[in-house]
Amino acid sequence: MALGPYQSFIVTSYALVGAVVALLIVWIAVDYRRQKARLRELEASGITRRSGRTATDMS
Amino acid sequence: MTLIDLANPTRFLSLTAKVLPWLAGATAVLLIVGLYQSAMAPDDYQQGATVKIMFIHVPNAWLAMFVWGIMSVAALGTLVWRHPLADVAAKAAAPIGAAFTFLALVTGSLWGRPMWGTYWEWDARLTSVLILFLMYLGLMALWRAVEDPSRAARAAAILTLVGAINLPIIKFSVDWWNTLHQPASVMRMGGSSLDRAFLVPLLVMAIAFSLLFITLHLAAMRNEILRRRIRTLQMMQAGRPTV
Amino acid sequence: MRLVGRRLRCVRGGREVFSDLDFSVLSGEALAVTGRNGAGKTSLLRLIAGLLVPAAGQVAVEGGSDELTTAEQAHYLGHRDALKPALSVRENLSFWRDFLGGARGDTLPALADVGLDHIAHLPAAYLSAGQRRRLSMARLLAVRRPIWLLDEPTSALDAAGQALFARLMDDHLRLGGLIVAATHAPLGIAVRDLRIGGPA
Amino acid sequence: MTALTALIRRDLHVALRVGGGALIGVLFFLTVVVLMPFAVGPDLALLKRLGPAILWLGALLASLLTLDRLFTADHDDGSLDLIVMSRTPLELACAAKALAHWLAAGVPLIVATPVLGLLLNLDGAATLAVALTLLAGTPALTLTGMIGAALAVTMHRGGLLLAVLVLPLSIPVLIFGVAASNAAISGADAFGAPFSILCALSLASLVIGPVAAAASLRHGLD
Repeated sequence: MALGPYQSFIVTSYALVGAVVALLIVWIAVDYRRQKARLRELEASGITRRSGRTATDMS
Repeated sequence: MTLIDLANPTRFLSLTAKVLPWLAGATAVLLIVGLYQSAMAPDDYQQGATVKIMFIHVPNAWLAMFVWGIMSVAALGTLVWRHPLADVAAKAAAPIGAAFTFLALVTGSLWGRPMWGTYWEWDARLTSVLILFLMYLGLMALWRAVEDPSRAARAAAILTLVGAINLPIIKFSVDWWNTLHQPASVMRMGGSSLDRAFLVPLLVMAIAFSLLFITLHLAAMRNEILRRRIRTLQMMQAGRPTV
Repeated sequence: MRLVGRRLRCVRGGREVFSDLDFSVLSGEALAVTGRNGAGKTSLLRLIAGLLVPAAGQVAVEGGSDELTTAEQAHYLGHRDALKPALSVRENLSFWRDFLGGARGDTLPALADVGLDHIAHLPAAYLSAGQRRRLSMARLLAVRRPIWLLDEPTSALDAAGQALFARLMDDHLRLGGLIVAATHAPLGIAVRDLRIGGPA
Repeated sequence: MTALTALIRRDLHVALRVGGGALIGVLFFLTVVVLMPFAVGPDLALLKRLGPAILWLGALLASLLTLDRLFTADHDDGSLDLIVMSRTPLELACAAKALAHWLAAGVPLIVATPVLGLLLNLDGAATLAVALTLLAGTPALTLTGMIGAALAVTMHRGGLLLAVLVLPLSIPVLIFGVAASNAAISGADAFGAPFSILCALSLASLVIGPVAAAASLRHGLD
């Protein structure tokens, strides 16, 4: 695949989009783990929601 | 599963848990197909290979506006219907929308450099997208500035709606402002005049990016719901009698 | 050591708040400054803390450190809690401990003394007024200073909090500290009264 | 030293956490610079010529905007009383607060400069020159602005009064900052002379700023 004289521009834009999207995914995944861990910590210390269900309960 | 059911954050979480893997998978498949097709697409007779930037630029630009639209609907949900998930949706969408807007600007500028000979032109379309980007950042700053999310939600909702009304105005005023000084740069790729060889990969990429947004948005909403639960639990913890 | 004020005169906003005020507090002694609103209780504390300059007279510490000013040997617990809502309970306390030159080490014991150790990691924004006051009190424990200047120290505290604070003040006095407190309510410890501004 | 590092760390934490204003300054900077072409027109040649001036003005206004809360926040929650009373010299505490403010609010402006340089059609060397002058000059803005912030506390008036007090003080910084950037761009004049003066201004304000701020805090408390 020949990209012509402006190859670097094309490659840079694709790489940048890839990088930013990857960053978004990583951020959201890390955030999810952190929130989960903190919820578990809170539950371990005996705090529950008023409804009596556990906060990590997904069902 | 109706909208009423979705109002319950716990139901929403369980639905998200079921749907997310499928969405992520579909996004990945479509992205791969889209990237393959973009790579195989022929060169444009005028732009050469740089036309390939279009396949990622246009979906990002489309999402930049689409996400603001989603946030506007969510803002209505906050202000009018008081839907409990509306401000969660609005807050979670803002950073993702800002990222897509940023990418639209950068890929546009990388496309513009070989085509127009400059990275940046104070052209109507570019300028209004830049202002959109600034508005995203302002909205994120607003969310960050107020510690209590339900109070921040109303302010952010109003700002989002004003921004939604303002965007076309900005677009037109910028058009008017700029044409006084210099002719607007013509985007050669008009949607309708596009050749099938470009149109198909572009559409696939657009759908793939939209799916990507929905996946990220649902995941970010889930994080936000958990964050609020933690906040409530911590407040309860603080309120327990000290021994 | 002894904290003395001689012929103090305080003028604020062109109005004389009090004049010719004398007092003296010994180690192990607590002075309760009483008087009607506007009599200058807070002003007196701020004069001692060096936050206000007296129009006449002086405040001195006898038998304390020669190199340090009165303010530098004192803790001031004012109306405002000097807490940052964005920082956690523990971060707030360890900042003041480091900034005021307290001994390095865990801040948890001091938090436990005021009954906040179970929420050490929470942002101070989540605390109630009484809890914020308790956190400010922890500052007095984390850094040792002989002189405690307390402005309405028990105002936001519940009965348990007041009893706790009385115990802490008692400990401080027994270790040779001295206390000057502006107050309306009884502090729960043996005090000497200093009434300013005439009868209420 | 522990006391000062603790103060710097606290101020940085407060600025960067939820509710902190560190990034608002950058956002303001971006917005001001983006507004400029609407006022002067999208003529790239003109923007290129005005670029350093626009960037400097934007940085000046942005650093002013965030300086407002430098002492008032501590005054409002009572921290300032304890800082004044402490064994740490107030001058050093002021300098530490200025450093923390510069790290949280000044450095992001410098980081944002290359992007804005692109928008204003400045080439790489010119953008670098502006960023360099901002790096040398923004400490002076923070440190002189701090005097105004301290005065604003003692007068119980923030915001606009601060602007009125501080803007005239920043004129020399503005002159030499823009002069140095323009010299680097045109290449006609020597870059060194105005740049050295800019650095000298920052160093001088490093001495004057904390001393003046501490003095006005000490005399103005009540």
